[in-house]
Amino acid sequence: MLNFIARRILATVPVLAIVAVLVFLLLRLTPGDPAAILAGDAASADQIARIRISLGLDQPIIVQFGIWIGHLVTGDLGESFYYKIQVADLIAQRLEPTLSLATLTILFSVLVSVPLGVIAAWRFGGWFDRALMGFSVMGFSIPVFVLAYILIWIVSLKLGWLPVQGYKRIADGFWPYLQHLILPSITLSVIFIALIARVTRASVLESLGEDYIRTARAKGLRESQVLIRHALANAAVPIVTVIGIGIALLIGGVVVTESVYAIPGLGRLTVDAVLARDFPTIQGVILFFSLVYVGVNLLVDLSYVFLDPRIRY
Amino acid sequence: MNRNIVVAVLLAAAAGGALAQGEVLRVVPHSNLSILDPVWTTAYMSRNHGYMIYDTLFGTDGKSQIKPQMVESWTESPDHRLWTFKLRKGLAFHDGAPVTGEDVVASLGRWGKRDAMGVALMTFVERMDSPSPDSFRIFLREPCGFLLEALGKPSSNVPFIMPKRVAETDAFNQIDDYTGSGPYVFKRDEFKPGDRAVYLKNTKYKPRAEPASGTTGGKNVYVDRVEWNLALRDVQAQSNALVKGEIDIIESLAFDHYESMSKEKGVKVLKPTLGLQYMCRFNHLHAPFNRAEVRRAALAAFDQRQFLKAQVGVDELYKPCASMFTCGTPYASDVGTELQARSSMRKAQDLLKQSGYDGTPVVLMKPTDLQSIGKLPDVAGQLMRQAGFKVDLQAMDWQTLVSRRAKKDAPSAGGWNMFCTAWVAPDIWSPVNNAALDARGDKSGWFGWPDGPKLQELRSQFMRETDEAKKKKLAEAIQTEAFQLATHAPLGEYVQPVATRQNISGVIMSGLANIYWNVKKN
Amino acid sequence: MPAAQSKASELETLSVEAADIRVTESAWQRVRKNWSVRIGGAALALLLLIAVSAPWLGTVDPTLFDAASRDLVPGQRGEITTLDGEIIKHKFWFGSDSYGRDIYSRVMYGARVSLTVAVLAALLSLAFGIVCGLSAGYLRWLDGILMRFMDGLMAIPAILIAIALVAMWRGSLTTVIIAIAIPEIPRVTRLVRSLVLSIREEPYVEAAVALGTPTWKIMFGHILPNTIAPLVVQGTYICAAAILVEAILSFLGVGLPPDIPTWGNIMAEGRPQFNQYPHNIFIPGVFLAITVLAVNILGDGLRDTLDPKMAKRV
Amino acid sequence: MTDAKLRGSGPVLDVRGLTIALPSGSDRREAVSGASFSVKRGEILCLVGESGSGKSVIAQAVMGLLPDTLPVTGGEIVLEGENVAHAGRERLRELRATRMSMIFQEPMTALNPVMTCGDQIDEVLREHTQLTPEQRRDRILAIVREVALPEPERIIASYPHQLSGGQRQRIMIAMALVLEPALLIADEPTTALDVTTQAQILTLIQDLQQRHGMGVLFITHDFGVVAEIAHRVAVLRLGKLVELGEKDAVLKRPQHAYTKMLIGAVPSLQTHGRAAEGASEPVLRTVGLCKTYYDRGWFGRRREVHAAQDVSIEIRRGQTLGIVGESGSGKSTVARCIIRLIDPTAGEILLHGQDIARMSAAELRPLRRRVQIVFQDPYRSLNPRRTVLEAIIEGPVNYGVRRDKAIERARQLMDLVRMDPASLNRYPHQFSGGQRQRICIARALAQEPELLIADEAVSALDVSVQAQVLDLLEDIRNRLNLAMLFITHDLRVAAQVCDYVAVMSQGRIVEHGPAGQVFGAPRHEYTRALFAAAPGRDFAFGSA
Repeated sequence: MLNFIARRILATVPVLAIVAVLVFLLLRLTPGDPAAILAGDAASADQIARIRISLGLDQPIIVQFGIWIGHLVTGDLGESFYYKIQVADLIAQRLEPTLSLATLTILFSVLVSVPLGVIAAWRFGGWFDRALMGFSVMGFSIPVFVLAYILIWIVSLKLGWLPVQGYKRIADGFWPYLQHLILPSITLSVIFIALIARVTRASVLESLGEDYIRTARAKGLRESQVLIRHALANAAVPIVTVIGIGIALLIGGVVVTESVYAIPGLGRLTVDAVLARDFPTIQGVILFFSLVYVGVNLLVDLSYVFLDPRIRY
Repeated sequence: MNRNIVVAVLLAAAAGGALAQGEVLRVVPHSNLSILDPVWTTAYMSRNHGYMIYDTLFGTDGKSQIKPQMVESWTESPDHRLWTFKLRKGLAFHDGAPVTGEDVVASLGRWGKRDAMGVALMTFVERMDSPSPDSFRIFLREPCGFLLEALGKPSSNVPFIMPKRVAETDAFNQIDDYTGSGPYVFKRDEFKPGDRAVYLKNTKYKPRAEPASGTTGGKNVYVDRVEWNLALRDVQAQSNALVKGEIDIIESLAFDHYESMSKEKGVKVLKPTLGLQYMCRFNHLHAPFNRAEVRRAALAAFDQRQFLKAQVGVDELYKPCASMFTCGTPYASDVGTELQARSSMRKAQDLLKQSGYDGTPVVLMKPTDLQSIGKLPDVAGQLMRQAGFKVDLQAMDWQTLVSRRAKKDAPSAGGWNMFCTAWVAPDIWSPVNNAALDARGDKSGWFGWPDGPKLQELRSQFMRETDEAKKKKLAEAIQTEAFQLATHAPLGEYVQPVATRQNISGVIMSGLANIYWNVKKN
Repeated sequence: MPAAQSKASELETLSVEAADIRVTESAWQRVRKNWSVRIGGAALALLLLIAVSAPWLGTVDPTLFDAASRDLVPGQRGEITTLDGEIIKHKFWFGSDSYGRDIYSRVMYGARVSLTVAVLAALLSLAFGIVCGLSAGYLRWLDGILMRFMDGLMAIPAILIAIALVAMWRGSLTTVIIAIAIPEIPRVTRLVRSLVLSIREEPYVEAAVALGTPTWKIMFGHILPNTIAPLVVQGTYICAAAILVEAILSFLGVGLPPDIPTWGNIMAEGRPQFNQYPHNIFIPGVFLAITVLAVNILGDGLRDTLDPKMAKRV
Repeated sequence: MTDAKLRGSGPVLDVRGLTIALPSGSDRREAVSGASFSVKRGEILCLVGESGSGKSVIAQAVMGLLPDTLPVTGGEIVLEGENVAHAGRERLRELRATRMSMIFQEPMTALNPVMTCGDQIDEVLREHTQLTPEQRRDRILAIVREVALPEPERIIASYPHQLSGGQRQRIMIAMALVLEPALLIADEPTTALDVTTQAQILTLIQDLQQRHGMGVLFITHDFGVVAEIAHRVAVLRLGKLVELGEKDAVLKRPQHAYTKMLIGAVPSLQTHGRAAEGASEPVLRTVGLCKTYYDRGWFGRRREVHAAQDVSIEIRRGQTLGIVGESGSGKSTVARCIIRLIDPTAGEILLHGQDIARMSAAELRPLRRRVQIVFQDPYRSLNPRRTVLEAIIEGPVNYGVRRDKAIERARQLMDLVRMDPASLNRYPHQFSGGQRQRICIARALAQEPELLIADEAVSALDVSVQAQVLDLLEDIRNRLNLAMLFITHDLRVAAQVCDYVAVMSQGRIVEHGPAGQVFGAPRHEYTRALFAAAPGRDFAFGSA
């Protein structure tokens, strides 16, 4: 087991290295000059050139890459061109909102979608199943921002139940914190509920077709027991897997949701950094997201051991 | 006993909480604040940040007149070459240290390396010194006609006064000590880039007695804390938040929301007195705009009303103004503006034919992420097409545009022919600081690089002229020559409305800069 | 010998197996009978028709604007000036945006862009994915390197790659399509690779090896054709995702140039005025949702009929 | 009160005129048509039939486990006097495990893989009794001991995958019998097991049945098993009960033509004694063939699995060599090494004296056509997207035969495998399993091989079809003078077709010799055990 964890952690190193190289090349081979942006609208060409030198952008790409990687291995993500503070600090500042949003979303989605999926599988082909599948396809098809606008308009403006925008830190009190997160989380959850409910339904459906379900019924167990202890327990691996995959999707959704609800999270940071050509920040954030993705998938892999005793590493 | 301590702590915490609440002014600025050095960058957000925490020697009042601010009094030698300034009493930095002439000299020195007008001024300055802690002197090589205008410059880059130790930072590196002597203190530990910036009332600040006007007068602070919400950038969300009272001020209300917000209860919409000017800039280095005839044909096609109606749309927020210097300011006039003031498509078509335009497409850059100027290139493109130009409208985000416009390469090699932008009045209202009139060919300070020796000569004379009447005449000549040369196309003026909650009063709507002293929240 | 022959024939007459010949429908017959395929296909066909015939559906040039006709509500009449300076009267069925452009025309023309982006992004990612997946699945020496590379690409959130690519390289149709396709490539590669790995273990592939069939013939003759069904299904899901991503990119302001009529651009343009003129977002939003819905329904139908095993992969 | 009285007398299960409908669009209207039989207390009734005969449907109908798509449309199912054919869900649930239980074919899949065996038995007790946890635990340990599982404590804490196939089936039986039901339905409970394990499980079922006096409905397709265990036999064909009677009567004096055919198709354990030492050179010889799999870990030690060790065999023209062994014995590994689908770790494979064990793919290519193979699973052996014609001509075309010639040859081959050449343009899914296997044989023969490997080629087929294919293979071998390598786990099949037999166990050949000798006088202990376990070995089928 420990052996496996060590091996898996080591295996993430080349993945992250590839991410690092890809991201770096992606950025440095592009047009757009961060120095010109920093200098402001009325800056002269000479001023821009001097800023470029001060940022080290005049060096050959390979040298820039070497310097960056050199810092990276010591855990230094560099300093933001745009904000002039350490990228690591910047990420730390923006982490709480994004983490809160993501956690609440996943929590809410799982709590809602797994029971729905199980019931749909149990009543396969019935009206509930059809309705859920219909909703699920709809959930995949509505752009996140359209949904966000509709929700804001109804819930916040017309009904006045929740704030229209913004984020309150958990340190400012739990209720305001939650109040500001409810709407964004629901917005973001829809696609997840759709996704997880689909997978839950499909995998529960699959395990319902297995022999051990017939055995469980032949034992005279109640349907609820059959569904939860036998069907769902065996369907757990794909469900957990899709939650892991969903993290990647979530990051995409976060970018949009944070934009609409004015949440100062990592998604906004990315968009701002891209628009400002703030290379160190973009590199740092993408690397961070990749790390999260890889880490979550590692956890998912490890969770298999607990979900399915047949899996041993 | 323990319980008592707990209670005491709780009480203290509650009190602290209440204290922190205080009177908080929640502002949504027009953009993101990233750079905290207002001398290093020309970005307006950095300038506004500067006004919060720094004080200035002179200021510009609501009537565009230069008025002393930190300066108590000053004298000018008869040959106009020695200027002696005396500082007001009681000026102090946030750390308690008094503001001295040394600080001023260092601050002006750094500013003189960065700001276009500052650089121009420094060509006149022989040296500066501080004979006593409360005074400083400027020695000039020859008389200079815009010394006070430069020192009282209301917009980027403003000569803010910093402590000497900070001002000694290399002009090309950013400062990292934000000690000023202005009406607010920057709360550095609460600054979250892209999220919020926080300013606390500087309780030790001694305002002038005069009423606040423009960037001058008494900088009285009536709130305890100003919070800039940097995260709220979706304009619909901004308006929603203001309607729901989640914020107090929207610094830059979208034109599209002007009418609906004016009708909204609990909200009021303010219009500044001075407007901004739209302009389209030609690249003089490359065909087809390397020839004045072609540029003039484009000028003739540009009917300002079309731009203004499309971009602003609300009648009461815009007005055409053919002058290169903001209408309503001292040097504005209509001398030499006929080509644009009486634009006509027919004339444009004729001019273009006469010019022998060979059909070279015009690479017109359009910013996709700036609401305030995004529609200008579309209008320009449509008008130029109607006049007979071939137009290659290329959309890109503002940052790409900004880096691309710095390139002198041919349009086919990643360069450009034309872009549009907007200027606040104080940045263009004088022939000295109007960057678009710098006509030193490819040495020009601003993008487009017009080559106009005659224009350059006139500007040089203007800078040396100290007589106001003669300066006006020179400004007229400069404007005539600029239109002849067709350096750029002014596209008319608009005002940027500000929306506040009903309970907000005292917002200074000069149009010079966004400033937050004098604001009351009831 | 005759004894054996007669014994065999006797066996055959009695054998149950004679009745066991299941005349299964072909995949195509099943596909045509499937209601999801029919509904999704019909809706898509209609949208395709709209896209193709946009100029003849009472539209005007979708980039033309007239400040005099700004912010009209649906059904209102207004004017539009053409490039020749001619002023035409026009009824704005879906209203106009803040430029004074006809939203109806933009939505109709927008179908072209959305569908083009969807189909080309899907084809592009499938093409690359198939090449990479086949290579990784069959050439073991390449597998390690290629899949690590794909893992790396997959670890970068798709939308971030797309945003970065489009923002950096300027939003042309090509950039947007590439930016949407690239993050999908690792997924297709993985799918193809796993299919190849399982199919190459199938007895019929082993039989082909035993028959002396060269590797390339096995790859293209036996393995590739059997990956088509899952790939078609995957392709539809990429289409759906591509349409949404295109809209999201436009919405974030890093998509196609705003004057190009795409549904995402129309919505992005309407974004500042959602409260007053919600139709600017709703109308293209509904078209977008219907299109994605149709593609998804079609994909589900294809999955159920062509590749039942894929249901669990989702 | 009445319950108890009813239980005292009469059959445990009485099925009268049971009819179960099939969904419309199926190949027949009813899955079961008017089947009537009964299971008495203390009796084992074997329900025999080929696939699709409806025997499992009957079993599930009794348990009330049929899906809604297969409704009982007629007849009665009387369990201890109570008609349960239309009983409510709750009543059925109460009856299950308490009065009737069922065990299934595949103990791996029939047990929940993510629950310990003890918990799975415990569920039955929790659901149907009010026992305390301690009492339940005692009951579990007792029943686990009764099904003769070693270390009951460890076993109940284990997950199914940690047990062997036989142990898992014992757990299933323990679970079924923990509440002492009156009726046990065993649906092919030994089909997935190796022959030695099968014998043990059959003995166990017989023991328990006698001890508890239950009625057992035993479903199987294997007449060997029937001969071993049944008291009475019922034969099903296409949903109709065609014959019902005492074991000896049915097996020895079958009345219905179908029963006769089935019993006649059961291969005999008697070898045909044709093994004469051929003078010809062997077509293929292996010398010390080894295949070892390595489990590579980054840090961990290397684990080695010896799939085949030191295998030396030889096959001559006109002869069939059988490799017999239980699952995991390495018999298929040998076949796959010979045809070079996998690379042997050591040893030689001599094809006409030429060592092909380490040849490169390019060197091997010209030789490939000489050795061909037929696989076990007829449904996966043909590319679903290619017509039969394309499948058959693929090989010849690879070796430069002109397409029209190859098509001509394909027609002849279809004749040879007794199929209609007109069906060449059809796709595999349009054929039955037996027909597909014939097509596979034709495809192999198209290469005009010298050696044909049949890797469990008839194992997936019903007994009557199996007989046809075996017959065909024998016929072809004789006509074309082929060498044949026949891999099978089925001793009866091996006895029928092989001239020589090699018995494999744990990767090694433990006994090797002429079929008559190996079957008649096995020398190795393992071989003897294997033969002893063969079900119905003492029973002479169709001898009457």
